[in-house]
Formats: sequence, C-alpha cells, structure tokens
Amino acid sequence: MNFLRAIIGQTLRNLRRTWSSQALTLLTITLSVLIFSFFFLIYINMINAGRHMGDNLRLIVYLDEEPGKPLQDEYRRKILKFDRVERIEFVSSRQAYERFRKQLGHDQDVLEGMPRNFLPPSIEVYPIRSLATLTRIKRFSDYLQTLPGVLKVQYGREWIDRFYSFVKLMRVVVILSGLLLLLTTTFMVAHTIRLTLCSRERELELLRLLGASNQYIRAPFFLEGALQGLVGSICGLAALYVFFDWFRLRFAGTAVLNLFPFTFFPIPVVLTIITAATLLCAGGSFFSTRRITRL
Amino acid sequence: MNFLRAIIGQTLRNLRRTWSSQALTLLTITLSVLIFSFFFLIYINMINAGRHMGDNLRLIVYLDEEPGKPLQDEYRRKILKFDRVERIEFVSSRQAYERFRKQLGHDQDVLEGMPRNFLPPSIEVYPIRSLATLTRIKRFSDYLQTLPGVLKVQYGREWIDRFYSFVKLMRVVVILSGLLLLLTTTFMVAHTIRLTLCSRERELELLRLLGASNQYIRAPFFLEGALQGLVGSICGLAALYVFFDWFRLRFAGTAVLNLFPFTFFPIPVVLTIITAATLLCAGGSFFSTRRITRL
Amino acid sequence: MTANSPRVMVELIKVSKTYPPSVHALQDVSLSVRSGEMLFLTGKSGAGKTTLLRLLCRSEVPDKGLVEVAGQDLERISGSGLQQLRRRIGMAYQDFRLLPRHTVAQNIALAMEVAYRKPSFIRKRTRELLERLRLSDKYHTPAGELSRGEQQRIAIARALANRPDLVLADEPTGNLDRETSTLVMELFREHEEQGATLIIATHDRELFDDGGHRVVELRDGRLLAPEDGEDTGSGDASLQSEEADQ
Amino acid sequence: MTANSPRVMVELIKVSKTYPPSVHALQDVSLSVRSGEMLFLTGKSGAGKTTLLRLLCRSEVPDKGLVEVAGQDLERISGSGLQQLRRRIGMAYQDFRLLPRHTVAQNIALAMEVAYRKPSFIRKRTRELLERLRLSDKYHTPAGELSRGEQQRIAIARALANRPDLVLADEPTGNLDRETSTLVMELFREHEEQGATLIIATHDRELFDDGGHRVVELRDGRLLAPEDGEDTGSGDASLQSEEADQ
Ligand SMILES: Nc1ncnc2c1ncn2[C@@H]1O[C@H](COP(=O)(O)OP(=O)(O)OP(=O)(O)O)[C@@H](O)[C@H]1O
Ligand SMILES: Nc1ncnc2c1ncn2[C@@H]1O[C@H](COP(=O)(O)OP(=O)(O)OP(=O)(O)O)[C@@H](O)[C@H]1O
Ligand SMILES: [Mg+2]
Ligand SMILES: [Mg+2]
Repeated sequence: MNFLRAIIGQTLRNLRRTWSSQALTLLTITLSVLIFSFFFLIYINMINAGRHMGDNLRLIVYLDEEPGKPLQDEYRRKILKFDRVERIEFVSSRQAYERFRKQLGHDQDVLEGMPRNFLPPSIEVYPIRSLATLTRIKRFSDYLQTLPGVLKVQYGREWIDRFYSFVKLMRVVVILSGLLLLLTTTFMVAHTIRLTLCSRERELELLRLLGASNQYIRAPFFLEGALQGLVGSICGLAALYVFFDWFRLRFAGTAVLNLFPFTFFPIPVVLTIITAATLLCAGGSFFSTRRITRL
Repeated sequence: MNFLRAIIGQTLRNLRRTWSSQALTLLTITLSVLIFSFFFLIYINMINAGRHMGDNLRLIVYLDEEPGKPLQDEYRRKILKFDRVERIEFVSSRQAYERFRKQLGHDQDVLEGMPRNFLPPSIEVYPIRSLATLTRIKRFSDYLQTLPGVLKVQYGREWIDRFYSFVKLMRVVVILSGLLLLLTTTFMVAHTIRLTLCSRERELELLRLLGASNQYIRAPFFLEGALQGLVGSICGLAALYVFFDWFRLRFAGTAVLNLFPFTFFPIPVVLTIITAATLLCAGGSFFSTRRITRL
Repeated sequence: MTANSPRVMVELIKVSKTYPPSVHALQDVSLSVRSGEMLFLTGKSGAGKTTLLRLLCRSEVPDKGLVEVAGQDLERISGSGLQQLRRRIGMAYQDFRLLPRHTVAQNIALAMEVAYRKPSFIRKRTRELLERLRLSDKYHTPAGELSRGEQQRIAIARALANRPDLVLADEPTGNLDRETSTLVMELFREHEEQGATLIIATHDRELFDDGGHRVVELRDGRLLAPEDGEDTGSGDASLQSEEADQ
Repeated sequence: MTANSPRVMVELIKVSKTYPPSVHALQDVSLSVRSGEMLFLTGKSGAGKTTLLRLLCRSEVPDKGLVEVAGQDLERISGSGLQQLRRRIGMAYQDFRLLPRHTVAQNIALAMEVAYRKPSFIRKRTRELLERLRLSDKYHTPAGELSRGEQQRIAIARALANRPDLVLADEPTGNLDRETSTLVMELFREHEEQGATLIIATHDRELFDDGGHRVVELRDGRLLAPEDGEDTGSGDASLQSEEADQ
C-alpha cells in the first residue's frame, strides 16, 4: 500500500516537475513512431502495388492445335506439377483474333478479309504474384517449352526484368532510409535518455544514499517510460493517419490511385506498433537505470 | 595576440575536455547531412528519371495529305507560335507503314497485300520535357486540332496522366519525408545544443561573473560550430557517396539503371552543401550563446 | 574497549583509503563507537574526516581493513541489506546534496519516503523539524533559493528526519552563526538522549569544548593519540603528519 | 563620512531587494566602504549577507536604491563596462562555484585568462597562491576531487588571482580549521596592505574580534546600528528583527 502510494506519488511528481523534458521525450517518441510507420506504410503499399502490377504477369504458351477437354486437363496437371500457379486460361484461335482486333483499335480495318483463325490457340499461365516467382520465371518458361504440342512460350521478359529491378531498387531505397532512420531514432532516444538521466543523476544518487530500494527508484522510470511509449505511439500513428487521409483526398480520382491502391495499417498492426512502442520505452527507461542501482 | 591565444587555447581545451559530447554532436551533424542529401539525391534523380521517361512524350498530328516543303515550314511556324517545343518530325505514310510493321513483330505477315500508304501521314511534336508542359498538353492538343488539314491529334493521354500523377505522388512523398526529417534534424540539433549548453551552463555563467568579454565567451563556440559543421558535412557526404557507389554497383547492368540514370551531385552542389552546413553550425552555436551573454 | 561496551555501533579496524593516484586519505584507522555515543571528529582541512564518514555509509569502499556498522561488515553486505542499513543512517553532507528544484518539504520528506513512511507521519515530522530549525516559513520554497546556512539546516533536518540509529554530520555548522549552531546542537543532543549514535565531523572547537563527549582527531589520514584514553590511533601519527606537511 | 573619505570604493544608498514572492532580503541598506578598507559583514543565517555581496558584482539587481562600485552606478553601466569592472572585483562565493572537471590550476587561471593575462604570469601567480594556501600538491587535481576545505581555498585563490581592487569573500572560512583560516586571513591582510578593498561576510567572530577593522551587522535585511559610528542603518532595525523572529 505505502509502496504503491509512494511510487505513484513520485511518478506524478516527476511528471509535473520535469514536464518540459517530458514533453521533449514525448515529441521524440511521436516523431520516431511517425517516421517508422511512415516508411513501413510506404513499404507495405509498395508491395501491394507490386502485386497489383503483377496482374499483367502471364506466360503465353502457343500451341500448334486447339486442345480438347482431356488434353486441357493434361496440360493443367503438368503445369501444376511444376509450380503452384494462380490461374490457367485457355485461349482459342477465335478469342485471340478478337483480342488482337481490340488491341489494334482504330486501325482494326487492316484485319478485314483475314481468316478468323490465323492466330494460334494458346494457354495463358498466371504465376503466383510474388518476387520469388519472378526469379523463377525463366525456368518456368523453359519447362513449359518442353510440353508436347507447344510452339513457343512468350512472356513480357523486358517488362518483368524492369519491374523486378524496380522493386529491388525500391526495396534497397526503403531499407536504406529505414536503416538511416533507425540509426537516427535510436540516437535520438539514447540522447533523450541521457539528457533525462543527466538531469536526474544527482537525485538518483541521493535516493541511493538514502537507502531507497531498487523498486522505489526504478518503478517510476518504468511507469514513465510505458506512459510515454503509449501516448507517443498513439500520437505518432494519429499524425500518420491524418497525413494519410489528406494524401488520399489529394489524389482521389487520379490515375495513381488505380495504380497504387493505398491502404492504412489494419487494426492488428496498429495495436502491435503501440504495444511494441510501449514495451520498448518502458524497457528502455527501465534498463537505462541499471547503472544507477549498482551504486 | 593575447586574445587570439586565449581563444584558441580555450577552444582546444574545450574540444579535449568534452570530446565525447563533441563526438555526439559531430555524429548528429553527419547524420543530418547524410539524411538531407540522401533525400535530395533521390529527388534529383527522380526528376532526371522523369525527364528520361518523358522521351516517350509526343503528340501525333494526323494530316489528310502529305505536306510539301512550304507547308511543312508553315506548320512548324504555327506550332512554334503556340509554345517552344523540343523537336518536330514529319512522318510520311510510307514511314508510318514501316513503323507499324515493326511494331507488329512476329504478326507482321497480316500486313501482306496491304497498300503501303494505307496509314495517314503525320507530324510528331515532342514538347519540352517538363512538368509544366505536361499540364498544358491538353490545350496544346486542342490548338493543334485547329490547324488546317489536321485529321486528328493523338497523344498518350492515359500514359501522361499516369506519369504526371506518379511524379506528383513522388513529389509529395519526398516533400513529406523531407519535412519529417527536417523536423527530426532540427530537433536533434536543438537537443544537442541544449545538452552542450546545459553541461556548460555553470562554466559560462562563471565566465560571465569573472568579467569575460562577449568575444571571449562566444568565439570558441563559433570556432567549434564551424569545425563541426565542416567535418560533419564532409563525413555525411562521404558516407552518402559510399552508399551511392555501392548502390550503382549493385544495380549495374540491370534495366533499372536504363530507366533511372543515377548521378551524384555535381561538385558545386557538394561545395554548397558543405558551406551551408558550416555556416549553419557556426551560426547556430554562436546564436545559442546569446542568452548567456545577457547575464 | 570494544569488548567492554554494551553494544558497538561503528567499528573500524585498520582501515586505509587511497584515492588514485596516491592521495592517502586514511591510513590504518581503528576506531569503535558505542551505541548511543556522541563522538566528535576533528582535524585540519584535508585530514580525511569526510572520507571516514563516507566509508561508514559505503559511498566509498576502503582499500584495506574492516568497516562494521550495526554489527554488519560493509564489505559483505547484500544489496537490499545495504539499503535497509542506509535507512537507519542519517548523513548530513558537507556539500548538502539537496535537490535545488524540490521544495524544502520535499527534500526532507525524501528520506522518509524511501522508508515507505505514512504521508501523515512525513508531514508531521517535516513540520516539527522545520519548526525546530526556525525555517517554518520556507516550507514551500525550492531548496535552491535558500541561503547557504538555511540549506545546511535542511540537510541536517533530512539526516534526522527518519530518526536514524546512526547520525553522521559533516561540518554541520560551517555556514551557521553561533545562535543557529546552538539550535542544531540541541537537536543532536535530543537524538543522543533518544539513543541515537552520532558522529560529528567539525573544526569548530566551540561545539565540543563544553561537554564531556569523546573527541578524536585525524591528522593526515591517521587517528591521533586519543584525548580520553582511547586505544585507537598509532603512536607515530604526529611524526608522520609533520613529514607530510613539508 | 562618505564625503570625508579619500575615495569611496563601494556606495549603497537605501538599497532594497525582495525575492519573489515576498522575501525581503535587504531593506533600506545604506553603506559606504572606503578604498583600501577591510570590512566585516556579519549577521545570522539568512540575514542577507550574500545578497548584499551579489548586488555589488551585479549578479543580482536591487529593486530600489543606488549601488555604486568604483564610482560607477551599476544600474547604468554598459555591457563592456560591466565586464571591465567585474575583472577588477574578485568574489569568493559561499558555494565556491568551481568547475569540478577542471584542474585546480585551470580553475584559478580562469580569472586571469578572461583578463587576457600572459600565460607566464598566470602560471607564476597560480603557483604562488597555491603555495601560500598549502595546496601545491593539488595543482593538477580536478577541483571536484578535493575536500570541501580545499575547494574553499581554491575559491579564495581564484578571487585573489587577478589582484582585484575589490575583494568580496562570502564565508571564506566556513569549512576551514583555525590554522588554515589564519593562512587565508594573512593573504587577505596582505592584499589590504597593497591597497585592495575587502568585504568579508562571515559569522566567525574570531576573524574580526582581534583587529581594528570595521564590522557591520545585518539583521533580517537591515543594517544594525553601526559599532564604530557609521551613519548607516536605521534605528529600529533590532526591533524589526525581533518581530520577524516570532
Ligand atoms: N534566489 C533566491 N530566491 C529567493 N529567495 C532567496 C534567494 N536567495 C536568497 N533568498 C532568501 O533571501 C534571504 C537572504 O539570503 P542570503 O543568502 O542573502 O542570506 P545570508 O545572510 O547569506 O545567509 P547565510 O549566512 O545562511 O549564507 C534568505 O531568507 C533567503 O532564503
Ligand atoms: N574523490 C576524491 N578523489 C581524489 N582525492 C580525494 C577525493 N576526495 C577526497 N580526496 C582527497 O582526500 C583527502 C581527504 O579528503 P577529505 O574530504 O576526507 O578531507 P576532510 O577532512 O573532509 O577535509 P575538509 O575539512 O576540507 O572537508 C584530501 O587530500 C582530498 O584532496
Ligand atoms: Mg570534509
Ligand atoms: Mg550567505
């Protein structure tokens, strides 16, 4: 009882006495969470966009003749044997012709008088959209080539290469920025803790000399840290959400939003970030007092 | 003489005595310059990439008949009257046919038996590649439509919209990250100065009471700040260059490098950054002592 | 001597303390203080008085020798044992060690709070001490805004607040006038009567010239031949110190 | 009195100083000190001695009244004028204000460096002062590692280093034994003989009981009726202070 009262009393008194430095720490944590989650959000949406763009990803297997139902099943089985794919579609000569006509657009009159089946039938294979698949696409293509009755396998090699390198590039950029910011954040937090400890060193040393127990000294730091982590991360995420909302409004209706379907973190991720920040701050300020309890 | 000796002596002594906090400040400045120039570099390269991508940007003006030399000059004059453009190219029916054939690739046999001039002649207008131009492209197109003998004006509207929104998006992202980082950096530097001043407050107050002149107190801070700005910005830029080099090696030969022609800052920009950092740090630490000289 | 006394509060046996690189602050000091005794420790500036007191609350550890407080060997004591012991010791530091931003009341309360005393007890005791030291009107003043003499009294009040078994006072009247010193000494005597052991380091002869209290003198880190038949100190202490003075 | 003296170093006329919210540290204090005089300032703890000294080097400004040092009105003095004046004043603070990480020599040198003295002069003077105060062996020791009495002597050495015209010493012997106090007083007398004006705030009667120096007493912020016919102080000071004591 007396212990709890003393601890909570001391925490409240500390918060009141050192509110300016507390505000500084809070700002630091808010900024750190904001920065971290900002880049995390960009990364997540980039991955999403990658998926989205990957919709265009397919291998076209040209066949020498229209396959019947049993042959189709045979092909399907063989393809699935090599790798899991998302979708397999059979395109007849007729369907191919229609598509080509549409692609030509206002030039479609050039096709007049051509036989409707001058294009070969094909199988369109949509691999699972992941970076791992992209790296294996060459092998996949080689495998498909070996299937019986296959004339030629085509895929947007150049486009895939480009997309793949672009994603790699973005990954490096995001990871580099992330590292840089992690460095900065760690540095800032360490700085802040140092500042706090410096300004309270005399007080803590005195408490030691007066015979304060370890819990009496450290519990307020733990509470303070937890409180700051909680409030700071909530503020940071709220700020990010405001940004995000403004951002979405700003680009509402433009082509970009079709390209990148922006989404905010789902609730579990939000909760995880808040919990992690709270535990980190509480733990951090708890452990930073370890040196002192050894006096 | 005595003054200079005293000042330099004091600066050196300070640097020696507070080297750990000095190292911290140096690290802060290095990080700040690194972060700033990192994003600046990305921004610059993004703008470059935008230019590069803009190479595909053109308006195609379909004409009802092949223009003769005088008519070509007439067109050129009228187009230039509306806006400065980068290049104007006249494409005859024949040339258009050849191009279309190439585009069809392995399907070019469909063109067999078609007359070589079934496609209309056209003028290809390459606007100056800048974002400003992109915003005016619709008006440009409308203007071209009014020229005599023009059948139809075509341009990659969807593509341009996408590209334009993408650049806008990236601009917002870069500006947001920039703002966030500016906030962080400012905060860190203020933090560091606060830390330094706190730890030296008693010393400075004492100097005041001993009757030290303003120069005696402030000159060492100025020298220290300038030194730290100089060394810190050089370190930061050097670190960025190392990153950059590794980055370019990592992506050497991939399609991305064709898409984004990465370049480092030119020498004048490097010098400007260093000078600005030096002046900022010197000025910052000089002005931060203003409060003290008022005691 | 040690064997005769009813209970021994402080026991130092051949204690030496050397600060790096080679400041011999204490050399072969042996001293025992009975429970309930008031002992004065004198000596020139730099003789080692503060160092001796710091050994007793283990803010400093000796290089050699045994330090026992309340029967506990300070070298072997556990973490929580030390904390409990420290709550039974009240030290008034020579440099006060007040928290300048905290109010006078908070500074004094600190010593009682770490022992988890009840708030009502803390308030009562704080008021009582301030009353006794003529500082009632400074109750809510931040300690940093007091005059040095006032700060010194707060430091003493904090040392006594918890009614400790052992009071260590380091130069408790250095910044006080005669009249205020008397107030402080009265407080000390009262605690002595209530059974506390007090060790007071001072150079102010007026504090101990009147009474029948034991006085020991440090000279250059050695205990001098005792004034009232103590068996502590080494015979050649004065000779050694004269050499060191050169 | 002021008119008769050959030159007046310090002149206070009806000076009052109140700390917020309502601590009347000084009330209507008038005092003048001749150039070359050694003046003792006494008074109970909290009487306002330190406040008076702080007014003289303008670490504090008065609420009312005139403060003149070396003929200059401290309220009207310019920034660089104040700096020059401060270099002619040496103050030994009651709380020392040493830089704990700097060595003893650096602490003392500071006072001379701000006046742009030659390094050779600084070294010589530092050694001389440390010699006189028996601290030669602490030359390279960080000030934070000294005993309080040693720190006090360093603070005094720093105050005297620049051979100031006005020396303000606040409780200069509070942490010193009799013998060491004598060393310090000898130094002070030497500077008095060389023409310096000294104001020494102390509660140690032994410092001034022997000599024919003027002693003024503060009580609760008012100057008491002077002991040697000074025209300063108000008649009802003692009455006021008795009221305040309640
Ligand atoms: N910075 C301050 N803020 C508020 N009150 C103050 C401040 N400094 C001193 N006082 C108050 O002013 C009064 C006079 O203080 P001063 O330090 O001048 O006393 P003093 O005579 O030097 O006492 P001592 O002998 O204890 O040093 C005291 O009551 C003190 O509490
Ligand atoms: N932390 C330290 N580091 C190094 N030397 C120290 C330290 N503390 C004290 N000393 C030295 O040890 C010796 C004894 O110091 P101590 O503080 O015990 O003296 P003291 O008797 O209390 O003196 P005073 O009356 O001046 O307070 C002195 O010479 C001092 O310089
Ligand atoms: Mg001492
Ligand atoms: Mg005082």
